[in-house]
Amino acid sequence: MPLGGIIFLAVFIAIFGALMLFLGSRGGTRVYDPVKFEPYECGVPAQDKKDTKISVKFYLTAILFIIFDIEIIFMYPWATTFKDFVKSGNGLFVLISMFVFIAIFIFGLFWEVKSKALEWD
Amino acid sequence: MTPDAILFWILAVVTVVSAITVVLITNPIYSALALAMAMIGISALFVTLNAYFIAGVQLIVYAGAVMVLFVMVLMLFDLRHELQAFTRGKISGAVKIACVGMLAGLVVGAIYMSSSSLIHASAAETMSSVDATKQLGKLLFTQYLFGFEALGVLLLVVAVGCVALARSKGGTHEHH
Amino acid sequence: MGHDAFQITINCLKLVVIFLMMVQAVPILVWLERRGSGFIQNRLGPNRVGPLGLMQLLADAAKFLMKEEFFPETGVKLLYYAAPAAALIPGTLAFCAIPLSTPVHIEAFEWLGQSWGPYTFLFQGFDINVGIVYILGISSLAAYVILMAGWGSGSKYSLMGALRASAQIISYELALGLSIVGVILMYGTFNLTEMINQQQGPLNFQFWGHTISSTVSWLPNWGIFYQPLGAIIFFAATFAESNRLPFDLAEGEAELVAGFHTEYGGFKMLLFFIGEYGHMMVASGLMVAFFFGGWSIPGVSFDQVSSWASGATSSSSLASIFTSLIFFVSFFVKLAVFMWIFIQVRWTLPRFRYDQLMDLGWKTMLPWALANTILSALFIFVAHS
Amino acid sequence: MSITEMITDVGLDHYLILSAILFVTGMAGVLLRKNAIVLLMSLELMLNAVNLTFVAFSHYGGKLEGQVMVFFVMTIAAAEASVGLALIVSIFKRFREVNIRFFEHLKG
Repeated sequence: MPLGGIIFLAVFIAIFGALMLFLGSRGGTRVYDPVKFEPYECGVPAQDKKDTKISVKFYLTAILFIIFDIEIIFMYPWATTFKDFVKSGNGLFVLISMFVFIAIFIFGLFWEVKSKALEWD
Repeated sequence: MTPDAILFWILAVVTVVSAITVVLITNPIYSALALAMAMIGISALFVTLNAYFIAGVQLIVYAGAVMVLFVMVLMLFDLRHELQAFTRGKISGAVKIACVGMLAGLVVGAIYMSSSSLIHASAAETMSSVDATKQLGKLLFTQYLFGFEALGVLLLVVAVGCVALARSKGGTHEHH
Repeated sequence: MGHDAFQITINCLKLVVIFLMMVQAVPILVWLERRGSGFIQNRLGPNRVGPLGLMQLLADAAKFLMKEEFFPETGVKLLYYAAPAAALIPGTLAFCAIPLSTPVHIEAFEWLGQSWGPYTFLFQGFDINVGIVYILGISSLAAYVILMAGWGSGSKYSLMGALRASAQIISYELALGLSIVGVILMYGTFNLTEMINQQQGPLNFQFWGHTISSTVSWLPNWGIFYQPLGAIIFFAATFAESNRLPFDLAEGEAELVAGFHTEYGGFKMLLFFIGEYGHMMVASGLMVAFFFGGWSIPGVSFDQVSSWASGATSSSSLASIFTSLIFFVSFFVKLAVFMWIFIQVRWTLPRFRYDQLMDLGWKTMLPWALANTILSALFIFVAHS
Repeated sequence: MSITEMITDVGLDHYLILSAILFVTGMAGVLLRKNAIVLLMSLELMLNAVNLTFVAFSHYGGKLEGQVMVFFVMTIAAAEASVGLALIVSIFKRFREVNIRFFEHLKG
């Protein structure tokens, strides 16, 4: 089972990264300057504005991504078994049922494009 | 103690701790990250049950897609700390916790009572994972074909609905 | 399980070695990138420190070590430090699932007064039956590192860069995932080792009950000949996945300073840097495994190499190791070619605008990947029935 | 069954109890939290707990139907999450808040 190896490697890399961070934090001179610890604003004093504007496009992209991602995942088991289905003579049935699914997918994509949900500017 | 048992206990502890963190921590961003950790833990638990394909799908769909959406929305909202994270009222809160505790006791009790009648298959019976993935595909395209196509339609409807919701100006009474 | 101490130790050691190999490859790649970009832009690049400027890498490491520790006061400490520490995990875990060479067979031997049974060690981190799904799943976790860094820095450039980067990564993941469907259709498996085994030998395939062998027998049986469109879409999508030019909108310096790592410096910055190169290596490795025959050498079969190796060495264990190393060199050369293409493209194409980038992902590559899927399915249906 | 056996022999019961704990945790989150996004997250946790049960039964029963069901549940869960978040973002745009007490304003 590769799971043990995966967990081992993940923990190892996390420790390695923490060690690198520790090493990096040891070196270097330390000169205190309050301006240094402000977030980068190209040298201009930071204007503290707390009202973040919600940009619809980011989360709409993420939502549409989830939906299409699942449709693509549904194609994976079909893709692995399609050759076996064709060899056993059921190919046409599976091909058509998948094409119905892909047609729904294409319709959805087409609708998103038409309704300008996929416009970024 | 077999390696499988050690892995199970590690993963179980990680998953349960992350799940409890989701509920108890007041900053919703940490909640979302803890939930992502719980999803990864559950995915690893699927691997211990030899459901490799489902584990991968869990990683892609839940840990990869759904939780990224949550984290993105939370970061857009910029809710650093909630003033009131939990429901008001000590008595109603206590009643709710008691209900949850009773449900937990009920479920665990039921599992404990019926554990003798639950299936105890030996490891030899389970098929190899290569076959399992192909079998899964075959099952999906023969017996469960209707459900599969219906889900395609459902996803289309959800996509349309989400776009419509995102377009709405956020009010019910304004007329344009 | 059937594992004993020796086997577990070797497997863990192997994982660490692959990880260190990835980390060590980065300075060399950085040097190659700098010298290469100098060559492309008709200038010299780093050439002062050591021969050909090769010592520049060590000088850079020393410089990174001397940087002042820094934490922006508006940041979130936990996320700010967790992000670079976790930056290497997705790339490395994905790379370990790619087979690098043929398995090594070790015969039974005596050591420390004990007999150690015959072993087979895979020349890869771990063999996973659903390799592709695993790699896609692990690399989709990379978005967290970026979001954590962007949020933890507490700077608006960081946050904007992180949101852009994650929106871009997830948009191109669709085209990436869909271009792989054609590959899976063709090989009928998720397992990368099986895919590479199917690509051995000269070009031949079945069409309508006839086996069509190529008239040019030197042409290898590589996936690129079956899935040219899929290969192009896949490779283009991996550029966006690893945030490289022409898709490095996340750190478009004219508008977002440095993107999600604006507030990072020193070793923290270096870890993100290594992570980016790690993603490039995963992309190149997958490209080689899917479309360019993995570790195979065109025109030379496995038996030829292994018989030559057993003639040249005394024991069969040594011969097996020797064979694996030869095929590993073949894999590495192919990997290097794709890494060079990454560098070449960076200095050839201009950066896209954000809306052009998203349009390309959603309205061009996604439909083409769908068309590729449909065509592949029709082809397989016609060819095998 | 002694304590050591309970720790070393991991079987179906262990997975079921683990998933029960996860389900109950998610339910506590739904009942106790006021942030609508955290409510949704707790709901996802409950669905995942059910998925774990499906896979555990599928493994120990030697049948694959459980995994097909997990596939379906995941799809439904993702659909629910995306619609739920779209709703929450709409509400946030109106009230600048995602606390569930604002849902009371939704009537008429």
